[in-house]
Amino acid sequence: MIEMTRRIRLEVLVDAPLAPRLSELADQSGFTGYTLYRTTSGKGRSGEWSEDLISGATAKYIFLAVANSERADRFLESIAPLLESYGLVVLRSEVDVVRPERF
Amino acid sequence: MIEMTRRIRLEVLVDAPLAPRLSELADQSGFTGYTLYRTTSGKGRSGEWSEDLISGATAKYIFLAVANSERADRFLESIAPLLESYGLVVLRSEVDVVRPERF
Amino acid sequence: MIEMTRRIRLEVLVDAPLAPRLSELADQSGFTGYTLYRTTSGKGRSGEWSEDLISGATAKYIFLAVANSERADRFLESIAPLLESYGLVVLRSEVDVVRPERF
Amino acid sequence: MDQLAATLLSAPVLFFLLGVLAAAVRSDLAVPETIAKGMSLYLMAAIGLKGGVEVANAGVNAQLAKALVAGLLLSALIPFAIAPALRRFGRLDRVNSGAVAAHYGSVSVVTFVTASQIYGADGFMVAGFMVAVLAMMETPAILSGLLIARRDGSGGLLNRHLLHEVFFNGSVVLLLGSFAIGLLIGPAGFEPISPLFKAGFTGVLCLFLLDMGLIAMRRILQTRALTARLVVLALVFPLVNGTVGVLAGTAIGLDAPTAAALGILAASASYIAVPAAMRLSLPQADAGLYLAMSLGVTFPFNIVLGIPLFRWMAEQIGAVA
Amino acid sequence: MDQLAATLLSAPVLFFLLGVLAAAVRSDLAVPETIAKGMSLYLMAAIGLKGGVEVANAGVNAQLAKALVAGLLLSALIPFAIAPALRRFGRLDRVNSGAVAAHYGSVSVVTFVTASQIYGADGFMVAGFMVAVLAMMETPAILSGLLIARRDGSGGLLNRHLLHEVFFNGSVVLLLGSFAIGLLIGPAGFEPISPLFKAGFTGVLCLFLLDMGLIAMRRILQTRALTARLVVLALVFPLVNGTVGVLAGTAIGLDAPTAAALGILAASASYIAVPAAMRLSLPQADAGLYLAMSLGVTFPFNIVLGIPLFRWMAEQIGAVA
Amino acid sequence: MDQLAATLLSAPVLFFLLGVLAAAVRSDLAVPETIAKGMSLYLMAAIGLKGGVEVANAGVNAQLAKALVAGLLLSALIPFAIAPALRRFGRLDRVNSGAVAAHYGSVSVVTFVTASQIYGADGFMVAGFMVAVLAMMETPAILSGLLIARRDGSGGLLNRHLLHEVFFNGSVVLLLGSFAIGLLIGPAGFEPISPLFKAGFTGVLCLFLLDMGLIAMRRILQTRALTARLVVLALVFPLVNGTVGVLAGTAIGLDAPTAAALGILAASASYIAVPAAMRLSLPQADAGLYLAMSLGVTFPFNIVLGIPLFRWMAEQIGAVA
Ligand SMILES: Nc1ncnc2c1ncn2[C@@H]1O[C@H](COP(=O)(O)O)[C@@H](O)[C@H]1O
Ligand SMILES: Nc1ncnc2c1ncn2[C@@H]1O[C@H](COP(=O)(O)O)[C@@H](O)[C@H]1O
Ligand SMILES: Nc1ncnc2c1ncn2[C@@H]1O[C@H](COP(=O)(O)O)[C@@H](O)[C@H]1O
Ligand code: NA
Ligand code: NA
Ligand code: NA
Repeated sequence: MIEMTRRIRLEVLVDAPLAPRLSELADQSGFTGYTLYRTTSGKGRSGEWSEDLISGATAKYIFLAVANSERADRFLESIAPLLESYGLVVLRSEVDVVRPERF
Repeated sequence: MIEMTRRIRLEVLVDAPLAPRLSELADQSGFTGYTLYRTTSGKGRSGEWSEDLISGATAKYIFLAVANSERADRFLESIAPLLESYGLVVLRSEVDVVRPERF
Repeated sequence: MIEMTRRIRLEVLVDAPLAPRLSELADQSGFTGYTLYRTTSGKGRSGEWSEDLISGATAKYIFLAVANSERADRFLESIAPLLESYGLVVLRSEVDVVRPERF
Repeated sequence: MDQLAATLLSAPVLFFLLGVLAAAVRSDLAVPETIAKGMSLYLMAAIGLKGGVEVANAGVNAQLAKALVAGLLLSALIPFAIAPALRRFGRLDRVNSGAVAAHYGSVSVVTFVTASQIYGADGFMVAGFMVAVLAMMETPAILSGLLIARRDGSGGLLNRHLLHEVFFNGSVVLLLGSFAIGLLIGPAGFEPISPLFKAGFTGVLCLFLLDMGLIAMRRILQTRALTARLVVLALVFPLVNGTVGVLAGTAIGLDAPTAAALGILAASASYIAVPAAMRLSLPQADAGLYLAMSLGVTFPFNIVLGIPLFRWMAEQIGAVA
Repeated sequence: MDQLAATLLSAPVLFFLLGVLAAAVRSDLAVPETIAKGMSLYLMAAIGLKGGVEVANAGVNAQLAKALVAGLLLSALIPFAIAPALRRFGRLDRVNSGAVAAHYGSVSVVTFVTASQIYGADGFMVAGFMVAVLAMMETPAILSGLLIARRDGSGGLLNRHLLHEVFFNGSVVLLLGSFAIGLLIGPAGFEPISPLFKAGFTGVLCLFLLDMGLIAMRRILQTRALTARLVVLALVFPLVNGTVGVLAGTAIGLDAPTAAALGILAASASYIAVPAAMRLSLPQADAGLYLAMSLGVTFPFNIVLGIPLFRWMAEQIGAVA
Repeated sequence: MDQLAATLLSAPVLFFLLGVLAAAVRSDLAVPETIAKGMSLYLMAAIGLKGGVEVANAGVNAQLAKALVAGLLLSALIPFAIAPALRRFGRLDRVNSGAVAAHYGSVSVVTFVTASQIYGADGFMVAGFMVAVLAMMETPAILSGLLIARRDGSGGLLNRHLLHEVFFNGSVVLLLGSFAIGLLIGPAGFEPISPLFKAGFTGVLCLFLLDMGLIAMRRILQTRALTARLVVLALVFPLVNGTVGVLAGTAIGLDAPTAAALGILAASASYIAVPAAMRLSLPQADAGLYLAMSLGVTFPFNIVLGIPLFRWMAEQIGAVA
C-alpha cells in the first residue's frame, strides 16, 4: 500500500478581484502551491449571485491549498482580518497526501 | 490560533435543470448559503457524459453547502426521495469553519 | 435519519492531456464512476499557470472519485508510477455516502 | 436526386459531415460549449429577425393563423401518435415513452434554419411567418409527453415550474422576441444589423453544424441505451411525421416551400427546450436515450435526407393539388 | 419625442428591452458570460478603432485637449458632488457612499457606444476623439470614491495595486490601444478590418444589449439592498450629471453631438472598471448595492431616456448659444 | 525595410503588439480562453476553406506534390537537426531536447495565417495549396521529437494514443476538412459563407493576435525555465529553419510568395498540436519551457520580423534564380 501522510486542506471562497491578495498571503505563509477554480452561482446572507464576467466584481473562485498544519495556521491567521470585510467562506479539513514533502 | 468549529460539508452532484430544486430544498432546510460550480465530464453507471450547453440537459453542477449537523440532516432527508430518480451523488464530510454562526 | 456509509474520496489534480489516462486507470481499478471539473489557475514549484485552451497543454482538471477503500488503494497504486512525471497532486479523505453499493 | 446532391454539397451540410467524420475517427476536435451556445443564440435571433422583417414586408395573412393552428396541433398530437410505437415496438416503459415522444412533437431550430437556408439559396423561399410557427411548436409537446408518462395520474403534472418552462422557455422567448423586433423595425431598421444577422448567417451555421456533427456522432458512440429497434423508430418517425406535416401544410393552402418547412418542423425533434424540461419533470427518464435518438439519429437524418425529401414531396403534392 | 421614438424603435434598444422583459418574466434565457465578455472586448476594440480612424482623418484640434480636461474634471469631481446626497438622502454610510459615488463619476462604455450608434444612424455624428475622453473618464473617479470613503484617513489609499488598476485597467488599455491603432493605420489600414469592426458593430451591440437587459433586470430582482431612496438617486444622478456634461461640453465649444456625448458620459455609471476596483479597495462596501444602482437603474434609464434627452438638450442649448 | 514597416503598421501586428504591451505593464486585460479557442477554430476553418477554394479555381499541379514532400521532410528532419544544439548549447536533457525540437519541426497556424494575410494585402499571393502543406507539417515532428527523447529505447514509442493524435489531431482534421470542403464547393459555393469567412477574417485575426500578444508576454513573465541560451536558440532556430524553408521552396520551383510561406512554416513553432502531444507522451518534459520558447520568443519574432524577412529573402533568391 502507498504510504500517505496527513495534511491540512483549506478551501476559501473568494471574490475574483480579491483572489490575487489571497495568493500573496499564501506565498507569505510559505505555501508550496495552490489552485483556483471558478464557481458559477450561489446564495448567502447578502443574497443570490451568479457568475459575472462583465463587471467581474461578483465572480467568485474557490481557492484550494494543501499545507502542513503549521503553514495552514499561519495562513488562517493572516487572513483573519479580512474575513468579515471580504466575506470569505473558509473551510479546513484533513487529507492524506503522497509525497508529503511537497506540501 | 484561530478558533474553528466543526460543521458538515455537503456536496451534491446534480444535473443543471434540477439545481434550482436543490437550492429550494436547501432554503427550506434553513441553510444560510450554498455555492454551485460546473463540472465538465464524467462517467457513471449510465455511461459517459460531457458538458453540454446546447441542450443543457446533461450538464452537471456540484452543489456545495456547509451547515450544522441538524440542518444538514434535515436537508439529507428532504432530498432522499429524489436520490434515485435524480441520479444524485451525495457526499457528506466534516470541516472546520471560522465564524460558525454563519453556517 | 438517513443511513450513510464511509467511503474514500479521491481528488487528483491532472493536466488536461493526461486526464483520459487517469480515467482509464480508474476504470481498471473498478471505479463505478468519476467526475472532472476545470480549474482556472494556480501555482506550484514549477511556477504559475493559468487556464489555456489554445494549446490545452497546461489546462488542469480536478478528477473527483468516490470509491471503497479497496478500489481506492488499487487506484492509488496504479497511479504511483505517474506521480512524479505527471506532476499530479493526489488527495485522499473520507466521506459518507448514501446508497453505498454505488461506490 | 438533384436536390439531394445540392443539399449534400452545400457548405453547412458538408461541415456537419466533417463533424460526424471527426467524431467517428475519435479526433479530439471540439467546439467549446460556450461558443456553441453563443452561436445557437445568434442563429435564433437571426432567424427570428429575418422572419419578422419578412412579415413586416409581406403583411400578415390568413395563412399565418392556419399555420399556427396546424403547428400547435402537430406538436401536441404527434407525441400521442407515436407513443404506442415507442412502448410496443420500442419496448420502452411509460416514462421513457413519454419523454421521447415529447421530443418528436417539438422541433429542432437548427434543422429548420438549415432547411430554410438551403431552400432559400435556390429561390425556394419559406414564408417568414414560419418562425412564429417554429416557436409555437417548441413546447406544447412537453405537456403531451408528460400526460403520456403519467397517465396513471401520479405526480402533479401542471406544476408552476413546468408551465413557466413551457411559456417562457429561453428559446421561445428569443425566437418570438426577435420576430417581434423584426416586425417593429422592418427592412429599413434591419439594414444596419443585416451584416451580422444576414451576411454572417450561413457561415455561422456552418460552424454550428460542425459542432452538431461532433455532438451527434459522439452521442451515438457514448450511448448505452440505443437499441436497433429505437434506431428504426428514430428514422421512421421523421419520415412519417414529416410527410404528415407536408400534407397538412399543403391542405391548409401553404405554398410548396412553406409546406416543406412545416414538414421539416414536424419531422424534426427537439434538442434544446425539451431535454431540459424532461430532465426537470421526468428525471427518471434516461437522458442518454432521448438525446441519442433525437440528436444522434433523427437530426442527421433530417439534415442529410429530410431536407431534400420534404421539398421534393411538397413540390410533387403541390403539382398534383 | 421623435428622438425618443427613434431610440425606442432602434434594434439595439429593442433587444435591450427584450432582455429586460425576459428577465422580468423569469425566463431562463441567458447569454453565457464568456460570450458577453467577448462581445464587450469587441465593442471596446471597435469603438477605439473607429475613434482613432476618425481622428486620423479629421486631425487633432484644440477641442480634444479641452474635452479631455472637462472629462477628467467631471470624473474626478462628480463623486464629491453626489456623495452628500448618498449619505444624507440615501442614508448610506461613508464607505458605501464612496463606492457608489465612484461609479457615477466613471462611465459606461456601452451607454456611450449605444448613444454614438443611435446618434450616428441619424447623421448626428459624435467626434472620434470622444473615445479618448471615454477612456480618460474611466478611472479617476476611483480615487475620488476612495477619498470619500476614507476621509477618516484609515488605510493606505494609494497602494500599488490600486494605482495600477487606475492606469492599466484592461478596458482603459484596450480603448486607448485601439484608438492608437486606429490613428496609426488610418482609413486605408482600417479597410480590411472594417467588415468585422464596422459592418458587424450594430448587430453585436444588439446581442450585447440583450444580455445587458437580462443582467440589469436580474440585478433588480435579486438585490436586497436597493431602497426607494436609492432608486430615486439612481434616476436623479444621470439627469443632473448629464445636464452638467452637456452644458460643460457646449461651454468649451463642442458641437452639439459631441456635447451630447459628453452628457451621456457624465450621466452614465461604470459597471466594469469601478466595481472590480471597489471590490478590491473597499471590500466592505456592498457590491449588490452599487451594481443594482449602476446596472439595474441608471443603465436602463440612460439607454432608453438619456440618449434622446441629452441629444435634445444639446440641440436646444446649441441653438440658443 | 518597407516590408518591415508595412508589417509593423498592419492592424493584426499592431494588435499583437498591444497585447504584448498590455501584458508587459501587467494590465488585467484578458480574452476569455473559450473565446480565443473559438477564434482559433474559426481561423483554421477559414484558412482551410480559402485554400480549398483557390485550388478548386486554379487546379492542382505538380507543385502541390513537391511542396507536400518538402513540408513533410522539413517537419520530420528539423527536430533532428536542432536537437544537438538544444542539448549542447541549450544544456537541456534528452527528454526536454526532444520535446522542444518537436515544436520547431511542427508549425504555427496563426503565424502562417498572419503571413498570408499580410502578403496577400499587398498582392504577394501565397498558393492556396499551402494550407495542405501546413496541415501536413503539423504532426510528423511529434514522432521525431519522441525518437530523440527516447533514443535509449525505453518506453513504447508508437502507442495507439499517440499515432491517433498524429493523424487525427483536431487542428489537422479541421484544416484538411475545411480544405476539402473548399475544394468541393468551389467559388460559387463559397459565396454565401464568404462574408463570415473572408470579409470577417482580418478582423478576427486582430483580436486573436491581441490575445496571442498577452499570452506570449505572460509566458515570458511567468516562466522560470527560460535561460539566456535558450532565448538565443529560440531566435536562431526560426532564422535558420526559415532560410532553409525559403531555399527549399525556391529549389522545388515554388513562386516567391509560396516559397516565403514555406519559409514561414519552417520557421514557426507549434503551440497547439505539439504541446498537448508532448504533455501526453513526454510528461516529464517541462511544459513551461517549450511553451516559453515557442510562444514567448519564436512566435513574436516571426510575427514581427520573420514575416517581412522571409518575403525579402524569397524575392532576392527568386530574382537571382
Ligand atoms: N453555508 C454556506 N455553504 C456554502 N457556501 C456558502 C455558504 N454561505 C455562504 N456561501 C457562499 O458565500 C457567498 C457569500 O456569502 P454571504 O457573505 O453570506 O452572502 C454566498 O453567495 C455563497 O456563494
Ligand atoms: N464513484 C463516483 N465518483 C465520482 N463521481 C461519480 C461516481 N459515480 C458517479 N459519479 C458521477 O455521477 C454521474 C451519474 O452517475 P450514474 O448515475 O452512476 O450514471 C456520473 O456521470 C459521474 O459524473
Ligand atoms: N499545496 C498545493 N495545494 C494546492 N494545489 C497545489 C499545491 N501544490 C501544487 N498545486 C497545484 O499543482 C500544480 C503543479 O504543481 P507543481 O508540480 O508543484 O508545479 C500547481 O500549479 C498547482 O495548481
Ligand atoms: Na417534430
Ligand atoms: Na459618469
Ligand atoms: Na517549423
